[in-house]
Amino acid sequence: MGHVSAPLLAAHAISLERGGRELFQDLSFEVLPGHLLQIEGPNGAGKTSLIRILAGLSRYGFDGRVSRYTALLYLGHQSGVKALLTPRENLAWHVAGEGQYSDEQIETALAKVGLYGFEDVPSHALSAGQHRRVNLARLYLSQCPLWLLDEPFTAIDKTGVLELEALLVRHVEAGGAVVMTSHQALQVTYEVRYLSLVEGLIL
Amino acid sequence: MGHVSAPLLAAHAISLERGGRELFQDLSFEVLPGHLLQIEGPNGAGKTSLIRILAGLSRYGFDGRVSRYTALLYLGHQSGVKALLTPRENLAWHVAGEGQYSDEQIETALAKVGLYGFEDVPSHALSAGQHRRVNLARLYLSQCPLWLLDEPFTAIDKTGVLELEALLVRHVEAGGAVVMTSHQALQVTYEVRYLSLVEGLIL
Amino acid sequence: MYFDSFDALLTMGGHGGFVWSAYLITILVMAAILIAPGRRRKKFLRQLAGELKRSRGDPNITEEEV
Amino acid sequence: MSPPGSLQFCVRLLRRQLVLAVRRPIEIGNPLLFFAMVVALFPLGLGPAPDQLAGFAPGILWIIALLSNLLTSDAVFRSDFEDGSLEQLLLAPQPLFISVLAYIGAHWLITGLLLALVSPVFALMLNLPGSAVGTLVLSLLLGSGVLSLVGCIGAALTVGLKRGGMLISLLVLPLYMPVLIFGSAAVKAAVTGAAAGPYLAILGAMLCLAIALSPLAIAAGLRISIDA
Amino acid sequence: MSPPGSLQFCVRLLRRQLVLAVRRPIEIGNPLLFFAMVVALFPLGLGPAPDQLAGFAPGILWIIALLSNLLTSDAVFRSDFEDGSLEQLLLAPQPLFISVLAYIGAHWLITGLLLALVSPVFALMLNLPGSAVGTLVLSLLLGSGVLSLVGCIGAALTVGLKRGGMLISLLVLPLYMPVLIFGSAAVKAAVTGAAAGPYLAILGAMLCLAIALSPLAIAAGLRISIDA
Amino acid sequence: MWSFFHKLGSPPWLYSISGVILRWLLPITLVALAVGLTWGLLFTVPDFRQGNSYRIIYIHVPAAVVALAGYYVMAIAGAINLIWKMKMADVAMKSAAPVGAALTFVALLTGAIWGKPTWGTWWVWDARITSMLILLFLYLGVIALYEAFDNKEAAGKACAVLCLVGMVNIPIIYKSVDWWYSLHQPASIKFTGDSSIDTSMLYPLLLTIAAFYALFTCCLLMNMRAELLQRGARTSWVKKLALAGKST
Ligand code: HEM
Ligand SMILES: Nc1ncnc2c1ncn2[C@@H]1O[C@H](COP(=O)(O)OP(=O)(O)OP(=O)(O)O)[C@@H](O)[C@H]1O
Ligand SMILES: Nc1ncnc2c1ncn2[C@@H]1O[C@H](COP(=O)(O)OP(=O)(O)OP(=O)(O)O)[C@@H](O)[C@H]1O
Ligand SMILES: [Mg+2]
Ligand SMILES: [Mg+2]
Repeated sequence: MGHVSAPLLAAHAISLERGGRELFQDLSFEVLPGHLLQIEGPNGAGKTSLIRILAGLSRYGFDGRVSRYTALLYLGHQSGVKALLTPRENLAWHVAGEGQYSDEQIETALAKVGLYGFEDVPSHALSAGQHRRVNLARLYLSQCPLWLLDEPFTAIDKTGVLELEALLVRHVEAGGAVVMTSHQALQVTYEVRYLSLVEGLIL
Repeated sequence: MGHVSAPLLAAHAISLERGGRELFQDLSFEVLPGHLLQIEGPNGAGKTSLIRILAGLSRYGFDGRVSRYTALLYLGHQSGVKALLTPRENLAWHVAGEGQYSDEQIETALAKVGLYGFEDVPSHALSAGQHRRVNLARLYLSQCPLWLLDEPFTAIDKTGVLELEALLVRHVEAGGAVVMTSHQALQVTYEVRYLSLVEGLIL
Repeated sequence: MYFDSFDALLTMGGHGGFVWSAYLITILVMAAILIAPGRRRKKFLRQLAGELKRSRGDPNITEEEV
Repeated sequence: MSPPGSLQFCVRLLRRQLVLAVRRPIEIGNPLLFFAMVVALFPLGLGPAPDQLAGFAPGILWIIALLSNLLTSDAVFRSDFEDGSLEQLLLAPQPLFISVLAYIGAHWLITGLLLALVSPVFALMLNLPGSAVGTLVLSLLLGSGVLSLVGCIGAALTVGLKRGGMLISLLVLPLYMPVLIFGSAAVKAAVTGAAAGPYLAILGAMLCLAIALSPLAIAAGLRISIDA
Repeated sequence: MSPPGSLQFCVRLLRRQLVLAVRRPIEIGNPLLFFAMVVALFPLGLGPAPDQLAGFAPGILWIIALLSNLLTSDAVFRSDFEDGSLEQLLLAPQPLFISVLAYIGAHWLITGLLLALVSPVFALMLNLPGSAVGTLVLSLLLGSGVLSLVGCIGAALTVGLKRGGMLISLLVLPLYMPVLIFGSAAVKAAVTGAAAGPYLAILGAMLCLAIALSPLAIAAGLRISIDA
Repeated sequence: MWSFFHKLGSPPWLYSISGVILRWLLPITLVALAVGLTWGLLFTVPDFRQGNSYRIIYIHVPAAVVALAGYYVMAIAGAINLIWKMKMADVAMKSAAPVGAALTFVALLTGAIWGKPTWGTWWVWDARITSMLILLFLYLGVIALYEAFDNKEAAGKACAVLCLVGMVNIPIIYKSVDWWYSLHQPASIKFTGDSSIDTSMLYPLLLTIAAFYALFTCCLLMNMRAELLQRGARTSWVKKLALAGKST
């Protein structure tokens, strides 16, 4: 309580208008270590737009300011998995910017997302969910304290969702932070913070 | 009971092997009017492959035979929504093969999937869920008795899922049939049949 | 003036067609680039005024309320 | 409600393709600009001597028309394949080999026809004698039809390949060559004052053959590509 | 674990690009095949007189090299943009203007370098005198570097556009023209026995300028395209 | 000084000041154009070798000169947009492109028309003509790129990058084409003007060049005004203006 940890990310008065509609206005918040923040809202509320602004991928067209204090990991709607590379090669490249990982580390991470035996299959021969899992394997290796995840559960089966939720909780318990969107409620015992974007939406 | 209605679709001893793994073997079943069939299985079980075989999009590389007795509507992982066309134009084209629909009918269908006010926005300016909804609007217009839906709930928000479920039930109650895949359990009061593809899967 | 007759002015010693068409095209293009932006601006203002009045439902709106 | 006839469906598809093209005017202007710029490349590469250029103008113009047809034909089915529209077309009750005529027609209208209509300007820039311009336009009109039909076969066969890239050029260029030979021969004949009629007649015959056969090949190619 | 240095990262990226290219051998073979087939088109279109062709061989070879560079440069960033890999590259801690060197390098290796190495074969097909072949290879080596660097600027600016189509050709062809002029002039000088050195020196100077400036433009272009 | 820059960034101020400038500049431009063109067309002595076709110079050269200058204006505005993130520079760049392209087109067309009586052909691959054609492509490239983006802010940045690259290239293109032509074409066709130009021909030419510069400025400002309004469609000053019903 007495100790206030430094924020990993801070949004200052962000407003966004797209296609003539105010999506959100004067949004200010901080993401501290240990936060598990779920951005909520119906389709078209502006969740993806907000998370791209937070990640720094959108730099024009909004008002306000975002301060990032740490390295972040962003997983978006698109998976970034190259069809011609195998899961092993894909994952090795995904984490290449962060450090040099050994082949065992890569294999372990792939096994953790249920791709044991698929390490060397070209990725275009994977199912939709397996494709997505290659991407998620990155979470098992990443050193980034802050994760920005846009609908990470898409196409993942039930056991996969449970495992992923457990991973998110482990990450925030270890002092990391997660900002995510999802249309499914999280089934975790950790305290989830919500950021609702429903206001201002005319659907 | 005494009355046996004619099947809309029948699969005769279908077996499929992909990438050296038996996905399913000797699968035989019939889809009758009133059936709401959910194909279940973890990621990579072969749901998408099966549904494409049923639709007639995959014609080689499997054993067995599929008999189709009626017009069918297939919605796959990809949406078929053209980024440069508006939802109105997209939907009008999607149903163009079935008949000539009036502009009001198109508008009503779009309104039913929550796209009221977005009829004339180019589709690339829609969110992921709205994009998907353009596609789903087709279900409100279609005259096809048999629907084959591959993960129709992807990217759809909670209320959207409820509405879609209600639509599916209305369709089967009116004598249609639905074969679908989803990783979420259906929350309907109608009798759902399950086809589980878990067997033979080494995940 | 250099030319002593109207006819000489038109024919310009056989080069009249070239010279006059060059000048004509140039003047047309200049007129186009001079007129287009003004029209675009006025059309936009008219459209916006119409939209604003429609959304207020009051044709006699004063400037203070904007 | 009964499904529309295949011809009516084809017309709607054609309209959709043209709307898509018009939404990006750049798509329409592009083959023309490409043509203009490649026309400018030749004097830069070969030297600006006007009489030499004039001798080569028929060949150069036809080669560029062929290239710009080739380069645009790769995209005919690609975006529809990638976003799933093509699957839906296959499942539609209307026969596929009629529907594909709409794709070919749209492609021809925005590359072949347009190019043929503006080609006189480029012909003047390369000092082609004015007397040959009519034949040039006519030969391009007929020939580009064949090119579009043949190009779409290549496009249908390669659309399912991840980054098939320029594979299509390998498939269709050999088939383009007869068109090039007769097309440029017609223009050359007109330049030298010989009769261009026979060459144009051959181009016309090729067009008839292509119209009869290629829709079937394209439809088969699309079914295979979707399945792969 | 500390992030790898930007140079090391760039080398890994280069390796990845090359692996991707090798997975589709057709991608590598393609510029060559395109080159070969267009070389074959010219005698067909222009008429096969050998002495005339020889005079035009430098220009023709350079024009084709330029076109095949142009056609492949459109794809440099496209697939990475479409599947989200480019977003990840932007978020990586390594500076983007160094990482893009890997894309350019891979593109040059599989189009520019390969084409330069096999160009003697095509030169012989067009009756280019043997004494000019060395200069041809050298001028292609230097010039194609500039072409790749400039082409990638166009690719970066247009990658985010839905079916920007051939817009890239409009953007970069004007910038390609000086390279074409000096490249073909060098070969022509070698054919006539004049000194090709000065032309090659100018190409070298252009290459230096392009290496210094274009990574910055490409990085800026990519950031803009991701945002749009 | 700083307050001036600050004001430059304010759309309403720019809108009103440009209105004031235009009220003076536009009539002056029109008068200068009318005087210069009639002078050239009716009152000068014809060239002793080319005869009356020489009169095309009074539109051809000013259009060519201003079109070239227009590209630099555009590129500098682009640089300001990229470096200082000034939105007004973006507006200026976008507004300059169509004007420059139109003038380039005029230069090409009048040149082609001039070529027919002088050289006997509509088109030759002369160095200046070729580089002017390339300039037209550069302009069209900027316009097309701008139109192809949906997000206009991104479009402005992308075009700014393109303009800068083009600006580096223009001297290179010009020099290389010039050199290329002199290599191929040893002085068989030569502009008459390089040598000496009679003062009676020079004065109207200088006047039309000045008038074309003024014309460019006017068109630029008017385009900018239209653009300012469209970009500020949701701001109160534009709404006020729309409701006031005045269009000045
Ligand atoms: C399409 C054809 C043509 C184009 C694009 C063109 C382009 C240009 C350009 C860009 C300039 C300005 C050069 C500078 O200020 O450095 C210029 C100047 C000039 N042009 Fe043309 N030109 C064309 C045809 C002609 C023809 C046919 C003639 C006359 C026979 C001609 C005569 C001149 C003269 C006399 C000047 C001014 C003299 C000078 O500054 O050197 N041009 N032209
Ligand atoms: N083109 C292909 N070549 C070889 N194997 C393939 C190909 N496509 C899919 N497979 C394999 O077939 C299996 C089934 O794939 P399918 O897409 O049908 O799964 P799914 O049940 O739909 O999974 P998900 O829930 O992830 O969508 C997967 O294990 C995959 O590896
Ligand atoms: N490129 C664009 N141009 C204009 N408007 C856009 C653009 N992209 C998105 N929008 C609009 O912005 C709004 C928010 O989109 P966003 O993708 O952020 O929604 P979301 O909350 O992620 O929705 P979903 O749950 O469907 O993924 C939508 O209403 C959409 O119409
Ligand atoms: Mg979203
Ligand atoms: Mg699936």
